[in-house]
Parts: sequence; C-alpha cells; structure tokens
Amino acid sequence: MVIYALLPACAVSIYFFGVPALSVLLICTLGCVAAEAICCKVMGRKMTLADGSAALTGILLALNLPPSAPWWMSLFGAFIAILIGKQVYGGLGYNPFNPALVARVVLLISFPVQMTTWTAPAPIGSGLDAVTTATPLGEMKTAVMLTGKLPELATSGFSNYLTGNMGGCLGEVSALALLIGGLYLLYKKIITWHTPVSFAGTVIIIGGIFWLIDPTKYPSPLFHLLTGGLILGVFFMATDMVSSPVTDKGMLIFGFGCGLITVLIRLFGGYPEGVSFAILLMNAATPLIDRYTRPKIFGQIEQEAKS
Amino acid sequence: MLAAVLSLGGIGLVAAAALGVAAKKFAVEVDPREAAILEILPGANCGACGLPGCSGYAKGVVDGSIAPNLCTPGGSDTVEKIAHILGVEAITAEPKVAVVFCQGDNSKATEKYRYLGLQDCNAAQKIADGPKSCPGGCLGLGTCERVCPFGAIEITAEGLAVISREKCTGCEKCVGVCPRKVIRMAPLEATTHVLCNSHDKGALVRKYCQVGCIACTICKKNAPEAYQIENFLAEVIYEKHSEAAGVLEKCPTKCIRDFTTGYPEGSSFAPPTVPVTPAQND
Amino acid sequence: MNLKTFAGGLHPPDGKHYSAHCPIESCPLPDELIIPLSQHIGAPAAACVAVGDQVKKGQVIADAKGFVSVPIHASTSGEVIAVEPRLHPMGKALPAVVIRPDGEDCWDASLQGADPANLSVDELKDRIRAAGIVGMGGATFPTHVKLSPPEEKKIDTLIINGVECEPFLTADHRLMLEQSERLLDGIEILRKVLGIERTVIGIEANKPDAIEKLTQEGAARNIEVQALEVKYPQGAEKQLIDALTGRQVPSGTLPMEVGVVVQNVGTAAAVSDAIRHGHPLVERVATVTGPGVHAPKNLLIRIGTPLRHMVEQCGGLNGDPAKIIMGGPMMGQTQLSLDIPAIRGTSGLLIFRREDLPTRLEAGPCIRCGRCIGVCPIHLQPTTIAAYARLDMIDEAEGYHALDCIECGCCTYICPATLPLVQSIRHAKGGIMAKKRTI
Amino acid sequence: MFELFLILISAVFVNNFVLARFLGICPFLGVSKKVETALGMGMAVIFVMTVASVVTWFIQYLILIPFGIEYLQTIAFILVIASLVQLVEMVIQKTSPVLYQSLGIFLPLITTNCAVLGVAVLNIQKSYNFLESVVFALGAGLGFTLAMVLFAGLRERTDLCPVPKSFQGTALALVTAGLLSLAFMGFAGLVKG
Repeated sequence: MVIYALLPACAVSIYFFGVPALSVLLICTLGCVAAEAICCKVMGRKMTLADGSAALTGILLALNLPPSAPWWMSLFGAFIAILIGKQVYGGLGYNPFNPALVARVVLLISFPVQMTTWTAPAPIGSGLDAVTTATPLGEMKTAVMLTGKLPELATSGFSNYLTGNMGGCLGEVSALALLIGGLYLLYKKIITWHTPVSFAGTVIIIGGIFWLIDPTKYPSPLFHLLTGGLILGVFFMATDMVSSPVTDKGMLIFGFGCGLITVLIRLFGGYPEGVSFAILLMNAATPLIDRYTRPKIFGQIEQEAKS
Repeated sequence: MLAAVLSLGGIGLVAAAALGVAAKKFAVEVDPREAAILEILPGANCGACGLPGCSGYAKGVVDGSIAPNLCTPGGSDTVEKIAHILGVEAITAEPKVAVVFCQGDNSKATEKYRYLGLQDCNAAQKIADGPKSCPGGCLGLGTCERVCPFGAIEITAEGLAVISREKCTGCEKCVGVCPRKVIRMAPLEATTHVLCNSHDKGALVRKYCQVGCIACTICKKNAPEAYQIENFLAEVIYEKHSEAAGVLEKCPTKCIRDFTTGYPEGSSFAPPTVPVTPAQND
Repeated sequence: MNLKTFAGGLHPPDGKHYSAHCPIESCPLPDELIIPLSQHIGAPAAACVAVGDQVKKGQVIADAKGFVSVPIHASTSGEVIAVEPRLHPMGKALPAVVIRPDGEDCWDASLQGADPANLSVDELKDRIRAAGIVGMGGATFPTHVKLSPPEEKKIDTLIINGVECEPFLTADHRLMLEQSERLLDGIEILRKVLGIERTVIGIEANKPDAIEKLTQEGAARNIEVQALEVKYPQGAEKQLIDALTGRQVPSGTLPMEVGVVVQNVGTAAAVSDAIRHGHPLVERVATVTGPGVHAPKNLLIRIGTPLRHMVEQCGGLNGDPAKIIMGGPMMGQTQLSLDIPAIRGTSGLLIFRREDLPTRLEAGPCIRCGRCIGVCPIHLQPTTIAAYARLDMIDEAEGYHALDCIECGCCTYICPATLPLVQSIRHAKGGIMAKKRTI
Repeated sequence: MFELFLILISAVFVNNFVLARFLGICPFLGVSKKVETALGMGMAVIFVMTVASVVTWFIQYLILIPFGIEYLQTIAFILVIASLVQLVEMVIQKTSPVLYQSLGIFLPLITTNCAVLGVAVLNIQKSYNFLESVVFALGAGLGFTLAMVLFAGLRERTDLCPVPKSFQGTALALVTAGLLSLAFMGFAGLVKG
C-alpha cells in the first residue's frame, strides 16, 4: 500500500533524472529484497518477502539517495538497511530505527562526497546532459556561512520546488508528488494525521519564528516545507509505525521533536539537511515516549483521585 | 620536586583523613554475608550483572532478588564461593536429568482441534485442555524450551520437546512449567524409558497415538524386575534399569526407548555416549 | 436522537440480518438433556439425584454450594439416565446430569407463583436464588449476589442491558420485542428488591423497533429507555455504565462502587417467571445463526439441549462446519463438537464454514500500528502486554494493567497481524493471579 | 550568558560524552538494562561530575598551578575524585537511606569513571572559568543521562525482539549504541564545541 503511495514520487524522479534515478531505485529495491532473502535463509526463518516491507525499505532508501549515487553505494546502503537496520533486531516489527534512514545516514557519513553530489534535473526529452548543481538547502547553508545572508533562491522559486524542478535526492525533488502519496495514505487510514501534522506544523512554526526574527538570514517556513526531504520524511519516514510511538499523544510529541531538531540542524547544524537525523533521534526516543504517554486506563481516574 | 611530593601527599593525607573520619562517623550496618560476597567479587564494577556495581550485586544476591551466577568476570570460581556463603551449595547425591515422557509428535499423535493461538503450552492447555487428543502428551509449543537456562531443550519440526542428556543440568525448571507434567526427572544413568504419559486404556491410546503405551504388559512379562504397570502405563523401575533395555524390540508400539540408540525422531541432538557424564555447569 | 457511548471500541460487521426478523420459536424436546452442574461463576452445584430417579420439570437436581452459587433444575420431566462427566462448553468433561425426557414436560407441582407485591425483599431474593437465576448475557454471575450489595454501597440506578452489541446475536432483541411485558414486570421486581426508582434500559440504536416499543410501554412504569451508539463492546458492563451515567467504575471494583446494578434483559424476564409463576430458570432464548446454518432462528431452548439438536431445528448444517462458537463471535467460546449442551449463559450458537473465515490465520509480527490501542475500551496497550506475556514477563505485563482487560476481543479483531492478543493477555492475567496467590 | 548556554548545549548534544566522545562507555553498556536504573545512574553522574569539576578546578588553580606541578594533574584528579565520591557515598548512606537507594548505590561505580575525569581535564584544557566549568560539567552529566536513558529505553524494547542468536546480548547492545551515536552525529556542527 505504502509502495503505491510512493509511485508518483518515483515517477517524478525518473522523469527529472532519467535512467540514473531508475537504476538507483532498482538497485536499492532489489538489493533490499535480496538482503532480506539471504537473512531469512541464513537464519533459517520463514521467508518474509511477501509482506513487501523489504521492497518498501528499498524504495524509501532510493528516494533518499542522489540520482548520481554509484551502484555499489546503493547496494551497500540496501544491505546496511536490511542487515543492521532490521534483521539484527529480529526482522519486521522489531527494528527500533527506520532501516532506510539508518542506511542513508551511514552512507552520508561514510561517503559524504558521493552523497552530496547533486545533478540538476534534466527532464526526459529536454536533451540536456546531467549538470552538477547544489540543493537549495545546501546552497542556502553555504551562502549563509559565507555572507551571512540568504541567497536569492531561498526567497523565490517556490513553484519549482513544488513540482520538483531542483537539485536533490530522488525523493526530495517533488513535494507535490509526495504530497499526493501522503494524502493517499491518510485517506486510506494507513497513517493517522498526528505525526505529519505535528512534524510539519512544528517546522512551520519554529522556522517561521526565526524567519520573523530575521528574514534576511533565515528562510521562510514555506522554503523549509518544500525543500529537502521534509515532505518525504513527514509522510513516509516519520510515520513508519514500527519505529514511532503507538499512542496518539506519543505521535504528537514525536512529530514535534522531529520538527524541532530538523529546523535546528538546518539552521545551525553542520549538515544542510536534518530530517533524517531528526527522525533517527526521535526513533531513539520512541521507547521513552511510549513509556510516558501511556493512555489513562478506564476507571483509573477516580481511583487516583481517591487514593 | 618537593612541592610536588608535598602537595600531592597533602591532598592524599587530607582525603585519607576525611575518609577515615567518615568511615567511623557514618558507618552503616551491613549484612555480613553482603560484605563477604563483596569481598569475593572481582570489584570491577562492570555492570555485567545488570546491577550498578559489585556492591549492588552483592546486596541483590543476599536478598535473593538476583541469581548468584551472573558475575561474568568472576567466572565459575566466584559463583561457587558465593554459593558457599549463601549456603545453597549445589550438591546432588545422584545426578538426574529431565526426560520428556512422550514421543507423540504431530506426525504420530492426533489433534483434538486446530490450535492457532499463543505459542505457549500453558496458554494452549487452558483451551479445552490443550489441542492434543492425548491428555498427557507433549504439546510442543516450547514453553520448556524458553525456560531452560542451558539451551538443553529443543522442539522438533513436528512439535515434540526433546531434552539433551548432555546439556541438562537437572535444574528442574522445565518440570515446573510443563502444564501436562510430561517432563519428569530420572536418574542420569538410566537410559531406557517408557516414553509415554497417557494413563488412558490401550484401545483409546491406539486411537490417538501411534507410539503410546497401550499397557499390553509385554515388557513386564519379559523383564518383570525392570517394569511396573500402573494405571495403564508402563514404567521403568529405575533401581533395575539395566535390565530394561532387553525388551526394546518386543514393545509393539515402540514406546520404550533407549537413549543410547538415539533421541526421538526429528531431534538434532547427537546420541549420547555411554556412560554419560554429568553436564558441567559453568 | 442523542446517542450515548464510550471511548474506544469498533464496528464489526454485525451479521444480525440472519435472524433479526425471526420470531422466537420454541425448540422441541431433544432425546436427552445434558445438564452440566457448573453453569455459573462460583462454586458448582452438587447433584442431588441419582440414576433412575424420575424428575419433574423445574425440580432441583443439584444444590447450590456457598453464597456465590445457585441450584440447578431439571428442564423437563423424565428419567435421570446418567450422572457423569460430559463435555462442557468450557472444553472439558465436567459433571452433568443426563435426563431422558418422558415427553410429558410437566412442571413440579410444588412450584407456586406469588404476587411480588405480597413478598418482602428477602423473600424475593430467596426466590430468585432458588430459581437459579444468573446473568444471562453470558457472564452467568448469580443474580441474587448482584442484588445484595453491602450496606455501605448506596445503589441509585438500575441499568437493564438490552444492548446486544455482539454481532449475529438477536435473542435479546427478539425478547424485548416479543416479551416486553415479562421484561418490564421483571424490572419492576428488581427495582423493588433494590429499593430504588431510577431505571434505564440501554439499547443500541440498531434496534429501533425495540427502542420504540419499550419507550412507550416503559413510560407508564417510569422506566427510561436510552438509545446507544452502535459500537462494540457497548454492552460490556462498565462501558454501558459509562455511556449511560457518565460514571467510570474504578479499576478492580464492581459497578456497585458507583451505585449501579446492571442486569441483562433475559435475566429480568427470568426474574418475572420466577416470582409470578415460581418457574426456575430452565429455558432461555438463544440465537442459532451463521452462514453454516440453513435457516437461522431465535429458539426458546431448554437448558441442556445438545447443540446438534438446536441446529437440526434450524434446517441443519449448511456445508461443513469449520468453527462452532457458543455466544457471540467476539467473546464466545469455540466448541469442540455439536454434542455439547447449551447452558444458562448460551446466548447464541454460531456456525461458520471454512470459506467464511479469514484466510490468513498464521500470526505475523506486530508492526506497532497501534490500532489495538485505539479500539481498546479500557485504553490498554494490548500489544505491549501481549509481547510481555509471550516472554512470560509477568511483572511488566501487570505494570501495563493486564488485569483491567475485559477480554472483549476488540484488539484481536482489529489486529492486522492476526496476533492472538486477548489470549496472550489472558495468559498474562493467569500468571499474575498465580503470582498473587503464592505471595 | 549566551556563552554558557552554548557550552551547555554543546556538552549535552553536540559533544555528548558517551555518543560523541565515547567516554563512560562502561556504565553506558552495563547499567542500561532498565530505564529506572539508567536514570538513577544518570542522576548520580550529574551530581558527581558537578562536584568533581568544582573541586578539581580549585585543586588546579589553587594547588597545581601555584606550585608549578601541572604534570601531576591526572594523578591528583583521580585521587581527589575517588576519595570525594567515596566520602559522599558514605555520607549519603548514613544520612539519607532513601537518597542512597536511588543514587548512592551508583556512586562506587563512578569513582573511577573516565567520563568524570574527562570533564575535569577538559575543563582545564578548555581553560574554562569557574562558572563555565560548572555549567560544562552539568551539561556533560545531562548528556550522559540523556544517552543512558535513551539507550535503556531502546534496550528495554529490544529485549522483546526475537534477535538472531549470534546478535543476542552485548552484540546487539553495541549495534544499537552505534546507531544511536550515528543519530547524534546529526548535531555535529550545531555549536562549535
């Protein structure tokens, strides 16, 4: 189901980036499926390919990689995701961290150059060769560091960001396509509104506060929302049920934490993009959130009042 | 140089004095056993036991809240000494092992109903007395396997618990958790057992199990010293176990097994060598 | 209409269309009646007849033992042919009295009715107990115990449970519709015993005809009818009280803690019979339904009727039965065979074929989707408790309030991984209780 | 004021003692099986770190530097910290059994903890003034507690997992710690520390 919701985004990324995007997608997906199959085989457990979770992890990972990612990197990432991210914990349902994000962060830290080489979108048929460019967030960070001022792109060009006409990861490029997928998930009741709303809301509010403080130095909330992997993170990564809290209240806290850390890393951190780290950090906090947001038991209220 | 010696010495002296005074002034009564155990522990304060530091562990061991065999750095020596202090010396007059008195796995015994619930024997037993037609047979849902601290129990693919005679230390944990009382202790040296736990009459047993004891008394007729039949179930008289193996071939349902010839079908354990030495618990 | 309800719960497909339109039919006598001696919560009764005895309908065949216990009566006249363990709905062989009916079906002459107005509260209670009346919603808790709250508990409201939130079951619905006179009379007696006035009948909004009828007829007797949102488990005692009065029964206590007594509609009707006619509880209405039955019906059955006989009255089996459930599909108990008898708590008999059951039966891993938490009417975290239960981590399970679980089955129903959550929690509860006993 | 705040944030998140500096790994792995114990341990560490950095600051600036024997720093600090913690433990045990139950039992575990020594040494290396030292120690302790509690939460959860045999126990704990550390790398560069 979630895979269907990701198809528009995949299609858009293939449209913009062409064959490289397609190959990254394929390698990641097949790599994850293969890794899962090998794990099941080695551990003598039941084959779990049919549940589609490995394929989903693969697609999510692919959407988190730049289109220029070399094949060995995609494959390495796929194996990291399944082995370290998931199978060592016992497989589906037990991984405390989102496997795709684990792989992305491992790759980001291990191969910073490849992971941050972006090609400008070259829509199929435009006849352009791939051109190296920076992501809007990356450009912003560099500009702020060098000049203390926002570059022009952070104040205009939002329609490009919405449709995906910018440099970035496969899944960073089209907010619109992801939004459609996300809304589909909400409509199908696969995810609830809590995490997305509180995540995106926190980014808008905190980002907005900084923007109001100094619009020349900090980008507008809309820029935050449409660039980077935020939409992808909001709808597809943070809502991963296995690694996020189970209660409604817990999800709100989870979303808030993700949003806060994302903005802080984007504005002040060493990395231009903070969504992955934010979600991983909140994944780590999930057991604690679960622990302290247990719902009130029926009939418990009066009892406490009495005692 | 002098300054160094003096100042460091000074600090040391002050600290020592303060500690000395505090030790006197703030002395707290402790259980002497606690102190004695603390003495034995390696003092690494490593936390491997799960408690904060050796003193925490000593306290836990004394009040019985934690097992005395969790100190990894100390090894088996330490465990022995702790046991000595606590007075829980593990002396076994006669080494015993746990035996699953059943061979009726899913291929040999019939089901009363299809069970799809929680994979736990105690939970299954609560539903209409368990899914097996036989009232005493092994349910094979692995409750004993999970409780065994030594990994001595395996559940075969066809759902039968088998206990390794080499790995079993005779702790009896599995005996306590089995809802059907199909696991019992038997002398380690006895290798021949009637692997059945059904007190039903022979005709009924035949209906639901291919390898159940039907109380035909053939074993008793051939080796009267070594077998007794009680309530439609044959049993080896362990005092005379050496004579029991002789009738193996004559048992019509093959419910008598000599473990030296191998474990029940489906087990991955290698047949025990004779004579079996007691397992080393370390 | 203002529909009241509680937080949590879900909407299983209700399946009531099979039998909702079928008037109650009297089930003919079977060849033999198997009357188990434990048909209520509490100490089982002790048999007081022997093989060969001739018994009359309504005659006591087993005496109550202890306060939380009731006697058991012959459901027809005939000969006792066996007093032995027979397969009980619990799945075990338990002591039962087997009667071969003589076909006369004549009442024990010593049973005399009375006008409730002429009886004292204690006399009424004694008669209710002697009639063997228990909660007929399925819990089978002896009614006289519920009607005897300790002095210090002030009862101010009697709630009559006509919710029937279990899917498929329509027995209470038909009873309310067809025997409202009996029901209302029983309510008046219960009111007299409790010495209170305020009475609310809670009915789910999917039974508009019953709501209308009882609203009209109840008005004259100052009995209120409240329509409730259609949601499972609306009829669970504590959830019903919450919905109707806004009071939450504190965890680990009984409804009397908040001044409420809840009785099922079937119980109220039985009380009327017991007092007016002196007739003990020997028959009840049960729904025989499900796609595995040819002609689903609401039957008036005698206690002890074998399930097979009931099915035969409904046109027999439709295909191979794969699952036989006594009670509702959510909380009912799966049965081993059709030779098991119906008992006082048997509100229904459901038969499903292989093709009616969900195809996926192997449990998968929990993916923490949290749905079980959303539907739990007690607001527990079923998956967490179940995870601890699987590993026998009893203390942790207790910390997550396993004991508060009412075993309504919502979590198991909603679980996309088809985990046996309720069973796991029950397992944990067993462990907790065992631990408490040893301390 | 802002400076102090940055020191605090840096010590808690960016240069987290456990996850970025890899100090105090021993209690981090040992005493993190339950959230309650982890919390107690964390509290104890916060306390000891703060007290230790106060005392060592004075030792450094009042004894070691005036006498020109800075090269004895390590040995002097260890000496002081160890005896200080012992002292505090005894005092607490006698005066407040309740506090001792929740905090004191962790104290002996900290006497020779490298994280505590690390704070003391870093204070001097970074030539923090007195107030900065205290804030830094507090932050380091908070960071330690945060890491401990997060990790304990994760471990409580992984306790319920059907982990492959070869990864059970410490192996999985180390993998998890690695992933947690990975996540904390996101804070890198947040504050120059």
